[in-house]
Amino acid sequence: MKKVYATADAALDGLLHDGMFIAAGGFGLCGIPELLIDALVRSGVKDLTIASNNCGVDGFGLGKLLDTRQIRKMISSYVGENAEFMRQYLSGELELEFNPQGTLAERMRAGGAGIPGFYTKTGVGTVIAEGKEVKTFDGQDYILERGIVADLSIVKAWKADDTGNLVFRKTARNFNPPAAMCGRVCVAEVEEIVPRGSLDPDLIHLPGIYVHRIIQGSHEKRIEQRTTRKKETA
Amino acid sequence: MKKVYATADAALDGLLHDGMFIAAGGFGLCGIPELLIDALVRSGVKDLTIASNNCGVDGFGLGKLLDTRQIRKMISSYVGENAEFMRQYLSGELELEFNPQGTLAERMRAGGAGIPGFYTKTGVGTVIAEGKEVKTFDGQDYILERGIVADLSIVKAWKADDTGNLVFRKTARNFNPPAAMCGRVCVAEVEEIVPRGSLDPDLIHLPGIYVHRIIQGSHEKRIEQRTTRKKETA
Amino acid sequence: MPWDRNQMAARAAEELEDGMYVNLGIGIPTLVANYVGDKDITLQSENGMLGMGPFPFEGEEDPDLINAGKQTITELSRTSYFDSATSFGMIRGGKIAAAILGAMEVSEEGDLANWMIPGKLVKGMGGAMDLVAGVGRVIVVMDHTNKAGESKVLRACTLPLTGKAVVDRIITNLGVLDVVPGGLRIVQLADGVTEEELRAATEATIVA
Amino acid sequence: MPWDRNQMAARAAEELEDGMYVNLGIGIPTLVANYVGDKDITLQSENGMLGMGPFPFEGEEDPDLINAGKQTITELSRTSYFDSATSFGMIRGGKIAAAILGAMEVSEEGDLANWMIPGKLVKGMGGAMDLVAGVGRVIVVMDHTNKAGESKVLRACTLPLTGKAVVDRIITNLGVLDVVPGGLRIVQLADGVTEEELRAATEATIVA
Repeated sequence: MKKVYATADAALDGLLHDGMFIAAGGFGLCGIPELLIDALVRSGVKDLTIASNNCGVDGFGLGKLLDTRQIRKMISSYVGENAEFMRQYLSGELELEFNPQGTLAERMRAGGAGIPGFYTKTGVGTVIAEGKEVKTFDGQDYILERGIVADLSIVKAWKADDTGNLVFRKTARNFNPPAAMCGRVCVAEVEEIVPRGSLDPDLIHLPGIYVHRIIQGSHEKRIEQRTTRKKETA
Repeated sequence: MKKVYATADAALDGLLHDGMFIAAGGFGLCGIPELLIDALVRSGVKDLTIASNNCGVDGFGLGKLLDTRQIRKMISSYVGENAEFMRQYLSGELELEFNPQGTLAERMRAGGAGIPGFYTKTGVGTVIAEGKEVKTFDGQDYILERGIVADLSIVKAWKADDTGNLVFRKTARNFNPPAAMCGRVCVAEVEEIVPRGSLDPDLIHLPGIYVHRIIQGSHEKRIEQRTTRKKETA
Repeated sequence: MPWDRNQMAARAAEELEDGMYVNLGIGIPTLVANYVGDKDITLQSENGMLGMGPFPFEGEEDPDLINAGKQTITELSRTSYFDSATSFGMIRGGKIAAAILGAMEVSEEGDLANWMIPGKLVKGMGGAMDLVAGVGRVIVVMDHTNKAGESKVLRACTLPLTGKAVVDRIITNLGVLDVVPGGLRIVQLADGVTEEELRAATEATIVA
Repeated sequence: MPWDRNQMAARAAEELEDGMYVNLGIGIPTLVANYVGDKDITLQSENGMLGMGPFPFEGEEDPDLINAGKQTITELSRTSYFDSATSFGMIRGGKIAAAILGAMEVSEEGDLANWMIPGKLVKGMGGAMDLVAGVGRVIVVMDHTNKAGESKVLRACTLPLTGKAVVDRIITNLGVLDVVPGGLRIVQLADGVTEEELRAATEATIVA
């Protein structure tokens, strides 16, 4: 069972259809599946619903799929970095479903774990609760949120072995594991594919069972807010 | 904020009361908090409700707390290794709540993650569903299971740093992370406490936020079913 | 002549396809691992491991490395470890392609009973209820009749259920049956077993 | 004279105790880190990190290491990384002792509005709703009035809520108020601010 593909385009071949639902890893521009997003642009697949915490920035990350009008709907917690997003949203071209960040992460994890619904305090008494079932546990109100199952997950990891075991690096892990879990099919892009047996089995962040196809490539890894401090001089 | 204690008894000091609810890590005799169980025996605390996948064996692990009649109720998925358990259960001295193994693990994880209830297919149409709410999602029935929050969690890890970051080893990880998550207070016993900074931050299995007290000690690590194969001779 | 345990295991192994992640129960299902041949199968142990290897050589047992039957095992180059919540997340979430399990009784509607005999010792369901509810395909391997010669393939189970309408295929010493609308369909007869013999040993409805 | 941003941050830092795990919001709350002194405080960044360190030295920025404000940061010897589901599990599960957040409006019942102004650009709530619902203690740090001089400490919020009855303590340029049954209780006045000044700038009910 060969999971390693030569290119992002090859890895997505046969998996795409208009109107499909994609879950994407990443937070801001950190840990985003850059190469697979580019391949989605090239594929021309359209009317996409994408669950992703953010929608990239103008001209980078998922923002590229806004420029080409391939996205019909976003499920996100924060979209403040993207002027084109706002333009399409305010003009009614783009649908937007806000999810609190933790609710979105848990919805992905739940969908991947066979949990169709769970209760949370997050959003009780706010617009997020509108239209959702409220249940009282031990005297406190909670709302019912649904698990997400996506047609396809696209994620970015640091390293993989050829069985799809993944390791992430620092805060680039973020939404990638839950996004991978909730996909019927998951394609991962990594910086390095290492030989089987070279990852410590105790230290694998996401077991290969969640990962169906893998590509290796080089990543721009753009920094959104470059903040630094000065070295104190003696 | 000092988390490291000298002994298991010291680490449990002030945390115990009769009738309390304890969540314990371990699967069979693998990855069980041996030293903390011994300290519970010495403490004499009684009428305990314990959520643990198993209840040890006669005279070892949680089985020691059966011998001393300190347990009032077990929440477990499998208790077949323990004659004293059966005797107390059949005579009505001990209460038993069977949970499917995955439901038990998820109930612990949910309790720790602020989720008071979740829906699962596991157990639908069986005795496990009796008295539980059934809800239909997308044409399929699911039952509502509750998150667990314990007064105290006791877990076993391989290594810790002094801030409580934990690393587990092989299948001794099992229920330890979810059990740790669901405790209002969590005490961990480890084989080695290492200096802060010597665990790779990317490779910590359970962040120290879940761990309030730590002890280091030596473990018997008894094997329940010693199965081997012969080396083929050339 | 009906199949023996090893022949049943070998037949069950034919159900497995290259690339599958599979969970094998205790008993005959454990033997299936001996018959997967060249196929690239990854075995899950629900206590928190993918890529379960064979028993260790004598003296190389590791108390931190056991399977769901609490037996000492080994790891492989593909192995990964994870906690129990994650493990059952992948089971419940349908990521395991197939489970091969033993049974006390199976019904024509695919109900499975394999965890409890009322009045006898009750050990618990362990992970069996999660497995039958969650995995992609549930294959039961068992003797067709009990020691008293009574059918274990029933119209309705008499024992408490592990899962309702969860079994896809039944492999017994007499042959292979699929759960289909209206009852069970005979897929294959064991070598030398006649359809009449299989029907006679089956209480459940057999269709077409 | 009312407190300035740094004085407000310094006052907020007094809320933090040794051993606490804390989440700091964007704006004035970020400055609180400068005033924790010797206290053993661990900062969470909700994108998946405990033990957030200061900004990197120039040239040492790592694109794989950012905080929830998408700024480049560094790690410490206590740092651990985890995924977003785990991160918000610890937030929702009450493992974070305190969150210090900015606000547009706070009500006397502890309602908080800090994510949306209808008719203006809507950026999203990010992790704010999860934080206010889950953490042990929610401390708001903000100016007492808006640029037009209108009170931001209200009987009822006019903007869409981030959370209902979630705020424990409000620290403004004029002083410190606690949310108690019936309204707000004055805990402290900023240096040189009179109770009358604070009451005049507050629309909410002040009790006792």
